[in-house]
Amino acid sequence: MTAATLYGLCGAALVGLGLYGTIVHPQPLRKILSFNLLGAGVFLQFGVIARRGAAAGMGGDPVPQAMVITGIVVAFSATALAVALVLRLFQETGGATLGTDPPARQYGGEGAGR
Amino acid sequence: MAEFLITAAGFILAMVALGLVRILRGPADADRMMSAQLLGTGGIAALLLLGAGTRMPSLVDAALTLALLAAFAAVAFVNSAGRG
Amino acid sequence: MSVALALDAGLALLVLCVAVWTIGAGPTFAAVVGFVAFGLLLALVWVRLAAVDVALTEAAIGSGVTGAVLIAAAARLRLTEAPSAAERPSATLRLAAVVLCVLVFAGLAGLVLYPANPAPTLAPAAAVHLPELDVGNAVTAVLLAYRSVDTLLEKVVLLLALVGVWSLAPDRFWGGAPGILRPARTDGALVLLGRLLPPIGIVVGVYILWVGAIAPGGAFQAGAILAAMWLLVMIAGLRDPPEIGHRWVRLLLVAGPAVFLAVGLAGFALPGGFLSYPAGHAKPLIIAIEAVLTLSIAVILGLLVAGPPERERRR
Amino acid sequence: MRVLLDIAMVLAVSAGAFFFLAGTVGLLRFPDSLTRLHALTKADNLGLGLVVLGLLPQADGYLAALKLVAVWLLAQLAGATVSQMIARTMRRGGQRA
Repeated sequence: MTAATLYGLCGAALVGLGLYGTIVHPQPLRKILSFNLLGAGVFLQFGVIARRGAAAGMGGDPVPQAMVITGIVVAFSATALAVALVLRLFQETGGATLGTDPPARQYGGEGAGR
Repeated sequence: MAEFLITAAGFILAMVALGLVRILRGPADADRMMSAQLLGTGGIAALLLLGAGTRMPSLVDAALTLALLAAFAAVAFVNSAGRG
Repeated sequence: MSVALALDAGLALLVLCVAVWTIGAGPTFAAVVGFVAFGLLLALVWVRLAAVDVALTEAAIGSGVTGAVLIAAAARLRLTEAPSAAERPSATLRLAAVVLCVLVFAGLAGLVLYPANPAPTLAPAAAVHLPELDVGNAVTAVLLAYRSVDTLLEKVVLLLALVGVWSLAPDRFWGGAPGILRPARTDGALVLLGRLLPPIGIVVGVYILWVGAIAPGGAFQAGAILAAMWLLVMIAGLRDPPEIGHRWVRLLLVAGPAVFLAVGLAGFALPGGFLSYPAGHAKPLIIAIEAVLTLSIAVILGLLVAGPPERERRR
Repeated sequence: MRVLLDIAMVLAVSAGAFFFLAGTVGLLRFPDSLTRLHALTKADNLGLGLVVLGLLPQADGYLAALKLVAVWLLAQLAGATVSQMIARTMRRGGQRA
């Protein structure tokens, strides 16, 4: 058992946990959180592959590491966009739900319902 | 000596991780924030010790970044708690 | 070596526990604080995986800036928690989700336990051209030379996300200033922090950018630090958030990608084509691109956290 | 000399680790939020301070030592202001916030 294997299993478990939360949580903000956990698990897989590719005097393969850095920044921008969407939903409807029922506080009459 | 430093890092990490039970128990949001703050300081200490123990001087830069942003989450918390 | 392995096992277990808490916690705020702690622990994991560049990015962006966005959002959405949480999916769906997640976990775990042998690596290929570039940090070389088109496109993704956030503003606020940061009350300690920390933060940011050529660091990490300092000044009420219609805001936003693209197009004059650097001038060009990128990243990240405009534009 | 410095380091780092232990015990066992805040600041200041003190002689060069001290000072600043702010938030919102 090496450290890379340990963290690889940890990352695999994070992907599973994050996927579960993303599916099951009804609150959008919790879904966003879970999705970030899932992403972290995927990044860890990259990190493990990089660690195993240690060569040429480097502690890890720099290519997957650079991809993870790009990934973290993109994940942040996606998170910020998603949070802004949820907040806007809250402003418009007074609720933050992804349910199929029309939101509790209607604001326009026809068109807002389904 | 390296073994001692790594053990110390692990010990401090274990201690502040124990403090995370406060996130579980609360009861107030302020208590939760405090345990995150403690984890931040412990993480900085662990980074410094690991940096010395594994001969990675660049870890001090990581600790510097963490120390710089240590207050950031708490500031966001205080700001949002103030508005209810 | 067993001490280090014990540390690794403990750290992995801790990360999993905090992740379980983040998924399972009742109050959303508790879950968000759990996520901030998770980001911090993840930074330590990256250190243990010998990826200090990633650890720096995770510490600055994953824990710091993302944490601020989520904490603010959790506080705003507090009232919606109870009605929303009532919509739990049925037991069947949850069971199906568990089965799916276990299958995904098992698949990934299999890949981890039975990896390709020998492990694939591009490290030697990356090392060969480092002397030509005169850049000591291989990750910086990958980001700004070997795979620079990825980095360029990533900047475009950041800009698109910002345009997406802005487009959520009601029409009457278009071109105005974001409002999420306005402090509820002035707090003496916060003002002190807002005055003392940013000058130090700017120095550290420039240092992280500069050292990125030879050691872990670089434009992303420096940009995130600068963004955090800017946000701190705005939260402390020392400066108002800028109106998004201002010309200098727009200019700063596109400066980084524009300079990057200009250097890239100039590469057509060389044998290498798009985004190739003239021999002997790679390092100054990379540093120049990084410096402008850092400014753009800082402004984009700061405005992403600040959210859509919530005030009318002053004429 | 080398041995003396090593002993000093072991002592200082151990003392620092002890303060982290004390901070955690306080955070878990003290009865209310304000006393827990008190425990937290001890770990922040003394725990990290002693660890930095122990590592100072090991640092290679003045610049590295300066960075170590800077880390401690920054953590001090963050800890001091954050505990002020958290305490004020608690006083304003009662025990709820």
